[in-house]
Amino acid sequence: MIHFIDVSKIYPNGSVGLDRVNLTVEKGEFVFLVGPSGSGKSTLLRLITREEKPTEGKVLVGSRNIARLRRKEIPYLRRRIGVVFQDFRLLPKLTVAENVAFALEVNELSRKEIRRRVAEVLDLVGLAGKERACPRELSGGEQQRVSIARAIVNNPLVLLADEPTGNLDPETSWEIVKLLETINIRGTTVIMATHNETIVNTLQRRVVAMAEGRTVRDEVRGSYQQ
Amino acid sequence: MIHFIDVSKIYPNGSVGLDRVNLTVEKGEFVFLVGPSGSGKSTLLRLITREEKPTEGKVLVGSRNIARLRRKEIPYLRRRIGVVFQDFRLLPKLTVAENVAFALEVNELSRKEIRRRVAEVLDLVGLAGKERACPRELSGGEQQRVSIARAIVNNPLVLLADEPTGNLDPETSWEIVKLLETINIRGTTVIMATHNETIVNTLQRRVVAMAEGRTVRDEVRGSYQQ
Amino acid sequence: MKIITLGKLAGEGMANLRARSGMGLTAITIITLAFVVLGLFLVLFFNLNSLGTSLAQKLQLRVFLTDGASIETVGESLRSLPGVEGLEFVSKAQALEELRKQLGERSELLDLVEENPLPHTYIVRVREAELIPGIAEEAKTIVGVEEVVYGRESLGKVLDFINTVSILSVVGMVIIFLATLFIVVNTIRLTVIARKEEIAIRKLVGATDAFIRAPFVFEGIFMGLASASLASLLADFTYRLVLERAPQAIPFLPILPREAVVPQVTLSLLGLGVLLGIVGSWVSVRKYLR
Amino acid sequence: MKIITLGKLAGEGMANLRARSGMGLTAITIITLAFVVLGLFLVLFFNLNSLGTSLAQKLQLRVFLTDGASIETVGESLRSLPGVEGLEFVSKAQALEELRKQLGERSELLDLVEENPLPHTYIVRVREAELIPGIAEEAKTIVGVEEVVYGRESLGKVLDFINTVSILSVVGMVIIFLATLFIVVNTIRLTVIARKEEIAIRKLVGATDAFIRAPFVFEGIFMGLASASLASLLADFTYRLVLERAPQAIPFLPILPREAVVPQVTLSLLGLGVLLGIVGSWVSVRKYLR
Ligand SMILES: Nc1ncnc2c1ncn2[C@@H]1O[C@H](COP(=O)(O)OP(=O)(O)OP(=O)(O)O)[C@@H](O)[C@H]1O
Ligand SMILES: Nc1ncnc2c1ncn2[C@@H]1O[C@H](COP(=O)(O)OP(=O)(O)OP(=O)(O)O)[C@@H](O)[C@H]1O
Ligand SMILES: [Mg+2]
Ligand SMILES: [Mg+2]
Repeated sequence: MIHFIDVSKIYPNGSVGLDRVNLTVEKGEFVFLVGPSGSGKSTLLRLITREEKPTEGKVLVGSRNIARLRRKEIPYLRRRIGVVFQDFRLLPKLTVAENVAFALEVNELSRKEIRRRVAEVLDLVGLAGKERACPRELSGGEQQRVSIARAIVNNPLVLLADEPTGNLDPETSWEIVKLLETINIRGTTVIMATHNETIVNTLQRRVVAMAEGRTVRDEVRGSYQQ
Repeated sequence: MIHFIDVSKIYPNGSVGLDRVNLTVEKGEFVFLVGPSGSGKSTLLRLITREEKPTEGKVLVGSRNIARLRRKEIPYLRRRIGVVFQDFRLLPKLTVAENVAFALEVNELSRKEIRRRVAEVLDLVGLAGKERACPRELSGGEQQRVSIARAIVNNPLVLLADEPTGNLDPETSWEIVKLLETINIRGTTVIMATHNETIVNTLQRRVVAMAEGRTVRDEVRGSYQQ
Repeated sequence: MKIITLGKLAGEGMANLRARSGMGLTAITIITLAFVVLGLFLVLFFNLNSLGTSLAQKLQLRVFLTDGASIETVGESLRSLPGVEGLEFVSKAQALEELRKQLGERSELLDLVEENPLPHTYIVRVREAELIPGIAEEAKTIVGVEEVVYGRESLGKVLDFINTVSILSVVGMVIIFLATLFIVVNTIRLTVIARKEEIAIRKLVGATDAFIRAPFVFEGIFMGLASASLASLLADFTYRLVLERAPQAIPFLPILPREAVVPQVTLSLLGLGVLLGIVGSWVSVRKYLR
Repeated sequence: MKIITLGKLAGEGMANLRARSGMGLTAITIITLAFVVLGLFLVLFFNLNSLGTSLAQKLQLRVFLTDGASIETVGESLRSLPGVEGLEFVSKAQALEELRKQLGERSELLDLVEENPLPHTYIVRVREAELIPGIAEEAKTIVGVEEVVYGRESLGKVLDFINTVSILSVVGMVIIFLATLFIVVNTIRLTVIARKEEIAIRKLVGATDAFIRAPFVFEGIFMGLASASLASLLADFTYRLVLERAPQAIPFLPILPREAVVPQVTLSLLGLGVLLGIVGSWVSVRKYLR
């Protein structure tokens, strides 16, 4: 479903983000992206959302080469991709429900439809009852759940998570990863970049290891270290 | 050297940052601050730098109650405290040397003195030779070293580190913690808030555990979990 | 985009303005004031234009006839000169009457005069100010014409001056428009920066450019319209103040009545306000979209 | 703070301005233009003031004597009236001469007059415009006075009008000053926001408020001074343009020479520029220091 074909990304300042990467992720997979700092994990994810354009090569999402996407088409690509970040990126002035509804508004759904879907997805991530709370009033783990809810409320094909547990204590980190697994089991492809050794080693999922912009290891039931 | 006496911090929106905390850190100690997200670790550190004022209680640094500090005196307090963050907080447009010199300029030292001290401290953190590089061109670990260099270049009494390894891979995290240990051995008090179980358990230093704004555990040779 | 969404985004623009109300209000106040000055420049401009036209219409030559010349023949000749629009005949008697009026109290002086010393006169209306000197020259060559008199350079200089002030007032208007545009851009840019995070998240969840831009465009339009409306009222008020005093104070300068100026100014300001809002917000958001 | 540090921080302010040069230049351009308008308002204001003063000085009554009245006695009586500053005597003959001048070409008319019909006249200078009607009434009661004539209300109305325009021009200046202040504040605020991170880090490593504020204050002062200098040149140029045309075009309005206006305007603008820079930067940084 996602194919990187000979993709290189050189940033304008000359630093190498990706160096001839080839990678295929099929529908329904759960992939850990690991590697030292600066190895290109975030760059790889940013190419999928077309936050960056590859310098060379093709990035296929579905069957389209999104390197060739016109500006106008980008929003419609992004509605099919959910993204979760280490720092949650919630809007502090909106409530939990509003933060999630935010992602639906751009689709111009009816109020009723929005309310139904938000309730459904908050229930899924275990935040039913916290609709009216503000991000400030929530623990880090709860905030990350909100941001996951926002990412999946549009029923995306794929969920990208860039170090979603970097700001969380080990226990909370586990809860989040379990939630991602649940979402994966319901059919969404998940790609998660992480430094968390314990989680990667325990979960025994596909691991793609990167170093200096290249994929250096790809194991179906991998661990953090070689 | 640092004393928290019955300190409470309630934020304007009503959330409890600290709840009657009593804590003493002596000169030359190395303290890990652990606890789940929202337990008050960052709040505690922010009270030491007077980024926040306690709602109740006394915070002594040296022998002064800094809760009573006048606005004008705050800069002079801060020059005696070094701070390191998870996200490095380097200025992207300045070189490594300039980022470190930045902290000396506010002291109005001579150019020569500044150059001497910057060189000295970059040598200490193992970045000799990278003076002219820009943060972008450095790995995450190297960037964190720069920010540590900036924090210690003023010879502070105490170095505060708020999850300094949250963005780093395990290997790099270790390098950073080793560096903090080196700095500690040279006489600087170090307080580090962290979620990294492996590091806390391996290093066997004093551990202060927090939960819901209180200190719930204080062990001289502690580990992450009870 | 659906109407309901558009309504929602307009509401958001309004909310933005209210949220940063300190700045929003300051901006509106200052744009209003700037618009008042702009409006007064417009008023000045309209007045100068009408003044110029009316002065130009008054351009006239006075042709004095020699005693005993044939009034009709000279009239024919004058009428046939190119550029002449019309003639008015003033007889010796009428001319004396005019002088009597001009002298006012001291006209008794004229009673002492035995014979009317004034000549028959033709007042010649001319199409354009530039033609006057040429026509005067030609008129002088007509048999029966004693002398030709006109405002010479002085009128031309007045027109010149009116022109200069007109141009300056247009320049003034452009300057003020640019300044207000800059204020709108910077005010909205501050809102944009304050909502940078939100814009980034919006983009991430798949909002189109139009969707992201709309609240800011509405904010700009609100700002422009509010300022323009207030400014129109203030400009009207100021103009009335001037109108009350000017006619007696400077009777030699005709001033346009309110009805001939205020509606145009109001419409112009409202139009400019909307334009300002749209252009200003477009410019300030653009950078954060690409 | 050490001089060398101050120099460094000034350099930083300059660098800020250059770094965001697109905006810095736009801001300077617009402030310059606004200052030109401000300068022209100042020029207008100075001119109106001088015009008002010179008109007030020309306030005068004309007292006509009956034929055969004692010139000296009437003079004494007039001089003793409160509010009278001085007298000037115009004899019958001088009055006729004056009239002759006024009539110009047609003064031959007067040659037909057998006897000089004009009266002896006293021109009375008065301390304040308000006193004129009272003095006129009293003068009429003096034996030997035939009639008293003065500009009646018309002069008062001119002064009223000048006053109104003066006030409007001051209001205009205040508006423009506020607008430029707002532009400076917003421009610097954008720099401040762009350097928010840096300010936060500076605070963290122990920079004093003055140290953090200095570059922005310098940036503001540079902006103000640059704009004021350019604007002074442009205002001077514009004033010369007006001076070249105005005297012939509107000879009835005296206009101040360049030397009497331009230096004051330049100094005022430079002063305002610095003030603007300081106040503007102070306001825009304050929030981020708190
Ligand atoms: N916007 C950018 N401009 C220039 N260079 C960049 C940019 N973003 C990343 N880079 C460079 O590209 C390389 C890959 O960076 P990337 O952020 O993808 O690594 P990463 O694996 O996500 O690292 P981390 O674990 O620290 O998040 C690095 O050398 C980095 O310096
Ligand atoms: N600026 C603030 N305003 C209001 N509430 C705040 C603020 N900062 C922190 N809090 C609240 O204070 C409590 C303690 O937060 P703090 O950031 O100190 O926790 P922490 O232990 O550092 O958590 P983490 O591990 O997520 O960094 C939390 O409930 C948090 O919501
Ligand atoms: Mg990354
Ligand atoms: Mg924290």
